[in-house]
Amino acid sequence: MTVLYFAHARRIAAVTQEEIPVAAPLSSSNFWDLIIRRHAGMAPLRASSRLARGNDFLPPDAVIAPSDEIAIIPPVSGG
Amino acid sequence: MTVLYFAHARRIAAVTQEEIPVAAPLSSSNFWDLIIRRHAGMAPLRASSRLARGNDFLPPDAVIAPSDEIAIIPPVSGG
Amino acid sequence: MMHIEILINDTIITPPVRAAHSDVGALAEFTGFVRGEEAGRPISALVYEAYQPMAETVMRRLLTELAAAHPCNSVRVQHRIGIIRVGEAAIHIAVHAKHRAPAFALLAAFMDRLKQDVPIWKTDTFSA
Amino acid sequence: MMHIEILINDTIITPPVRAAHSDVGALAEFTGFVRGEEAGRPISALVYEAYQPMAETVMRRLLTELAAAHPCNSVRVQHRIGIIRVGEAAIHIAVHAKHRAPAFALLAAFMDRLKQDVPIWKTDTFSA
Repeated sequence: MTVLYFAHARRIAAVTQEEIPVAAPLSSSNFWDLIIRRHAGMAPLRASSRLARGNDFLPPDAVIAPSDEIAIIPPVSGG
Repeated sequence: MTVLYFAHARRIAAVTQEEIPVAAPLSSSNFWDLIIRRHAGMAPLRASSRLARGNDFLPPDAVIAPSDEIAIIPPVSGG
Repeated sequence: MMHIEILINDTIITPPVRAAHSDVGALAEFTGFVRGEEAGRPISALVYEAYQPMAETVMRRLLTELAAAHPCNSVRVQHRIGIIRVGEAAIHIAVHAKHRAPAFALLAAFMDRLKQDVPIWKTDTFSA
Repeated sequence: MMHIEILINDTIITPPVRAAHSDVGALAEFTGFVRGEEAGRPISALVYEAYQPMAETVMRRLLTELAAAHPCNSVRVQHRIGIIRVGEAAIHIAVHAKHRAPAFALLAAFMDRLKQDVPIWKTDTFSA
């Protein structure tokens, strides 16, 4: 699985993207547990951020495949 | 009294402005009677047009003095 | 106090002055063009006429009134008169404000009122 | 079909292309500038970052969705990323339509949705 970090998430993770090997499909909740184990500082972003795959926001019940590219989208502030 | 004609009113009156001697103050209704006596073609504009004096629309109960400059304002269509 | 600038003349409408004060976060603009059709018939140009001093006075009053409800930093209105060809701009309005909401609100409300109360007229069309 | 053009890059925002089709009567524009204050503190510049392919996709989808309710001829969105100094434009949107009402409505609704759903962020400020 590839994870993309933006804005505040990128600052906390200190990387723009990383490969995280996963053996089986994940729920969004599993995904966040995994990310927070790797980057404890991400915990406060869990409630406010959304996940995206293939330029779409992930619905809450989506299943994440081991080959997916997932972006963590903190609250946006463009415009 | 000076009368200013604009747009459709100017086309009917065939002048942009004219002096009309009046002896006494007029109501808006007197004013229109007078204008229509001079320019019969103005009759259809009476219901749709407003009068103005000193860059302000005239309230319906205004009294027009012999020295006033009155503009006939057909329905506007700017912008 | 909101700064108001009103121009009614026969010169081609130019892009807005974009000079921004550091407290200005939003610029809302409207440009009205002459379309190639008027009352269902193809045209090549329109003629606009203004009762110029009154048009300026009424616009200034409208803007001051609207600024009380929608605080903005400045408004610039340019209305062209004379012959205007299809595709050319007849009106341009630029509203600078701290935030976008009052700028949009003032701009939309001003256009509505302009079309009711400002003595400017389309007087003639040239057919296409 | 409404024509959509989206630019997300680090170049200085330029005035809109004003080329008008003869059926276009209205151009509504919004420009958002960097203000000299962010969260109550004086700043000299901001940094914007985008998840570029997704930002473009989401904007295009939003605009297509909004155009169904507010029919317009074309929309051009330019969002600058990187360091933007106070007084410079971060975003410019130009909406061409036959009439002004759908142009205003699409523009205002798009700005609201942009601030909720488009992955672009202010990431840093430079203090003044």
